[in-house]
Amino acid sequence: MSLFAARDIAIQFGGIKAVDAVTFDVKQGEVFSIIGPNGAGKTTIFNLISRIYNLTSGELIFNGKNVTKVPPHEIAALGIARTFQNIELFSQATLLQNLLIGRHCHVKTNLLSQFAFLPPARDAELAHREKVEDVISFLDLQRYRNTLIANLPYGVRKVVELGRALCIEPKLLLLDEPSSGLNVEETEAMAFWIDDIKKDLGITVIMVEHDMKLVSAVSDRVMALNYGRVIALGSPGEVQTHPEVVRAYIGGEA
Amino acid sequence: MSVDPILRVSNIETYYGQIQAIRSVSLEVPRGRIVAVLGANGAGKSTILRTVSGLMDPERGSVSFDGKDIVHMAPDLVMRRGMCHVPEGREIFPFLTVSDNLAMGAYTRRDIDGIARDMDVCFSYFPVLRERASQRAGLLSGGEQQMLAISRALMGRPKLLLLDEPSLGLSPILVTQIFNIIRRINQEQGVSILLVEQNAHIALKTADYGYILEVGRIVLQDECRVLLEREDIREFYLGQKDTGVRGARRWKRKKLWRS
Amino acid sequence: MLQQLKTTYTQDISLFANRNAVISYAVLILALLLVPAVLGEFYVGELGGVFIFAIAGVGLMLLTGYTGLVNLGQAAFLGIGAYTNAVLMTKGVPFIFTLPLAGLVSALFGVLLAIPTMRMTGFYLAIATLAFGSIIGTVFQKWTSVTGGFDGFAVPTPSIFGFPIEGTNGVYYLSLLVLIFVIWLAINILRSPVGRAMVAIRDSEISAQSMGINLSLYKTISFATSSGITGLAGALFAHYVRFLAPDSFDILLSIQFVTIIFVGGLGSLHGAIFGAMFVRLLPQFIAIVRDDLPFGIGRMPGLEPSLFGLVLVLVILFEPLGMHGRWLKIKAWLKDFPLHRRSGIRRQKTYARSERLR
Amino acid sequence: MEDAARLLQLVINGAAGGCIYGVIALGFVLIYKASEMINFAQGDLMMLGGFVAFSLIAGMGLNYWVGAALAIAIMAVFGFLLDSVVLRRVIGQPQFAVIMLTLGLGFIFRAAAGISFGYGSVTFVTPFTNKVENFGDIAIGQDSLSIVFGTVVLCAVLYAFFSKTRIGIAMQAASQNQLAAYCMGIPVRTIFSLIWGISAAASAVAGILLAPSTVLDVNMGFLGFKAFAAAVLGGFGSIPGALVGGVVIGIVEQLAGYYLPAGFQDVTWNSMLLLVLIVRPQGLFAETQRKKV
Repeated sequence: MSLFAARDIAIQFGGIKAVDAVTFDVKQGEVFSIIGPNGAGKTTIFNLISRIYNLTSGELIFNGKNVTKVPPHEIAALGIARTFQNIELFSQATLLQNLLIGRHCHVKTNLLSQFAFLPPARDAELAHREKVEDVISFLDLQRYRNTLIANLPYGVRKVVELGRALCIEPKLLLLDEPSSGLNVEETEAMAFWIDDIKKDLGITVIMVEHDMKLVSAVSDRVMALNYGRVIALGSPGEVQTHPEVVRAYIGGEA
Repeated sequence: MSVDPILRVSNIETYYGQIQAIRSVSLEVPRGRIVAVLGANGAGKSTILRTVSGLMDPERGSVSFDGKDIVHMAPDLVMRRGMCHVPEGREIFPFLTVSDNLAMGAYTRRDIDGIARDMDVCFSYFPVLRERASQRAGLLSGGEQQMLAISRALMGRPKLLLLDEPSLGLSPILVTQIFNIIRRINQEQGVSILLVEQNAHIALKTADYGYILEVGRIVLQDECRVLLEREDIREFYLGQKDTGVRGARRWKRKKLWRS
Repeated sequence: MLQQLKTTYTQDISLFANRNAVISYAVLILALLLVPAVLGEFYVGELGGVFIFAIAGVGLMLLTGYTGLVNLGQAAFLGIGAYTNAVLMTKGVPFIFTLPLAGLVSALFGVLLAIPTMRMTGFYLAIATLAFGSIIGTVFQKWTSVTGGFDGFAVPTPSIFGFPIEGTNGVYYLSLLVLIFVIWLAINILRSPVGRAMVAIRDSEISAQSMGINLSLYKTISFATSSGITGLAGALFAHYVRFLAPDSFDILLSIQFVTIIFVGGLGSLHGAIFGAMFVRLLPQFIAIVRDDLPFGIGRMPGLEPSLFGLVLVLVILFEPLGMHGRWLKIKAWLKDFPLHRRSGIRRQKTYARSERLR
Repeated sequence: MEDAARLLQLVINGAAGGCIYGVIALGFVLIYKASEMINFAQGDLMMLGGFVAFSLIAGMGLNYWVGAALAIAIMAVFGFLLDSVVLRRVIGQPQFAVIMLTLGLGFIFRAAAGISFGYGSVTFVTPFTNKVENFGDIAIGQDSLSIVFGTVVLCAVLYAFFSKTRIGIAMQAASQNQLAAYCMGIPVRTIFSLIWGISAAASAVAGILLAPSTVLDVNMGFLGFKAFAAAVLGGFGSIPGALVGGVVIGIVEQLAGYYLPAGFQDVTWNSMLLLVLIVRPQGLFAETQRKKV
């Protein structure tokens, strides 16, 4: 059964069709990768799913529900989390606070109880903290717990952003270029984590990525885009050898 | 050690606040060659370039460019001496048109004919920029912005080009294209290049000489073809382990005590 | 000083960092309670003024320091609180009701300001709030049937359950009480999800939204809390000055409030207190030393505002983290003494980029 | 007929007053365009310019034109130094720090002017004072005419400078990305000082033009806040926009003063400012673009 589906989604920016009639399904529990040249509309699809942009036409179905018109701040509560290409963390807060903000969509206590920090608020805080500690151990982030994000190296921030998304306890995780700026070793670690996220946590992943090695290592299916349109969709092997993908994206040499 | 390198960096140490980013780094760029600095994230690669071009001040050490000491010189003056830095992350002027961006690259020049000729050369390297010449640079895609940043640097007719992660976030085909052009710039215009890269594979293939940086220190340096043959480089920087990514299950540290 | 080892999660969210902090704050409060018994009325009055400005400072700190929303019209809320309190009291409403009502009415106006300014950022917000403040200021002047216009009116003496709160000491204790309450409230906010949401909005709106934070809701909450707290300060201010005139609540006062949080140090509650001390006590300090200054400098007109401006400029130039930041550095220096390395705090060059790309 | 003539008279007076707002706004816009800083002391620079011109002409007995030119030059140098000594240190810090810094500078300027020129109001007699040109039913003071003429010329010159010259474009480049500007060899620091010099000179022009139609006093800098409204209305960042915005504010203010009950004139600029920002939170015609994520 498909967890997420995009039906004929399209968006225009000043007459340019950034995404043009794209349709795809993502099955429960798979890692679905989107590849394509720069400017092909990959990140735009993420921005459509997380409702930062409004669709020009088409619809988005998540968990059997039409989410085309859901306001952007309600997407997380539905169970869709994302990371950003250039890292959008809360840089003047500690790692712990960043992850706790990831728990925001699970906050149930009312304002009054928070303002007075009544026992329900205190208990809820401790419960959130437990969840966050799970993520911290999962990603081996213990030693940075109380460090300001601004003082963390790039590679660690990338992992923190992944962790913040996991704190949402999502059903669907959108990863925007998880390996960009990471070296071989860090990319390998990222591959393991994506694999763990899929197998141990049972989270479905949609990933935009350029590193074909990472793509073929973790993906179940790959979709290739060019000029906002789908040019190939299938197993990593099939897509990588698809003539149009080779011509527009991978190039002759690789 | 070459006789008259265009750039000689000796024992520089640079701090970000209280954190020491690079520790006593020395390197050289021989005239007309491409030199690559490879290393992990946070190893201080960008800091080296920023220190060399004057964007950051080193705590100690010296940088000599074309025979002159340039340490503590303001970055715009360094550029006027013929060194151009293409910073990481496509630092373009988003609200200027592509051609105005290129014109700003030639800010220090007065020869109008030469500028026009060089603009044509840039367009011949990256034809897509010609199509977009009158568009605002902020509207370009990531790859196009990278092309613009490199072209804009060339407009200043540098003797030495500093390139910071030119492949970051680019599709494989664009990476190949950009590195082909880096080679061409080096061969056709004789520009010396100091390159900092994450993508060790393509950097070692493009460059003549390579330095390996780990936690702010240079640990290895050699001709690139030698580096490419080394077992440890193949394993840690090119990811060519026989086991493959999924081969062996990684040993994962699990913390056992937690309150 | 050793790094403290934490053994439970509760420690991270408790009101005080450790037992030492509990003791030192208790001593501080005790000392403040004894002040009127020791010092003269003048000093008690000045300290009371510091408390009132500190309350307003905490309010503005939540908005600007933690949510990242600039407000150059904060004086309007002080005025709304002051007039609400004083006008209701002249109508015979008891003080225990007018005080919270002053906060509530101010908070409502905060919401009123939040709604239209929701989508503004950066200096547009600064200018819009400035305009709002000056409109409210004009209303105070022209709405003579309520505010008495430029003639102003005397504020009745408050009483709680029949006990009149009289004189400088009364206002002093009342302000101290409200200040403690407001700090407690602010700490609660900051250790709760709502406070984290504020910080998230400050650091990255786009990613706050994708974490499920409703930007409009939390910006409104932040505005309402900030203006509500400032309204409380306004109610106390009315009793502090005893006579309300509309020109007290002008742009200059708003600038003073922003100075409080800026000089004190953005993003710290301590900063709001330090800043309030600075803003209130600097003029007094000048007044005390002015006669002793050489060459008649002390008798020059305009000495006070120029020194005020000068100190503000110097703080921004040399201590962008404010007095709180300087305090942390001094603590670090004491901790490392005598091994402190000066070079460690060298400031690297920074480069600004267009803030229009948002 | 009389109503129409009165209306026209109000519009003309408003436009002349609005031109002053426009010129001060021009100062904001120039600095904003080149460095994305907001100078809250712009109105105080105007006040200083007016006083410097006054003391040169009335105090030292210089010829009006010589004195005015000298005052403009002095203010240009002052602006240049202000940047190179003080403001340069906050380059790269958040916009808010700059706002606070310039607010602080405003205090110092006002106090400095008060100490050197006194806190009373002075009347500055110029060749345009109390001379009236009659066009049919309409009487226009030469002071108003000089304001309109001076403003339009200044605006045209600065517009051409900014959009056509190499250094003008370099100023825009420096505001958009300082790091890249440095890497291109653009002397960012000098350029910023230059723009502060130009901006202070423009404020001096405003002060000198305004002088004949009002009195000079230390607190006239608060006119700067009205100029904010002009700049916002014209879309912060557009030179002709600032002028248009100023004129619109000036005219509406005059009309509100005449046709609406007392008190409304005082809230014209701020109400218009709020209204514009509510409709267009990023300002009218502003060049903005969403950040890519």
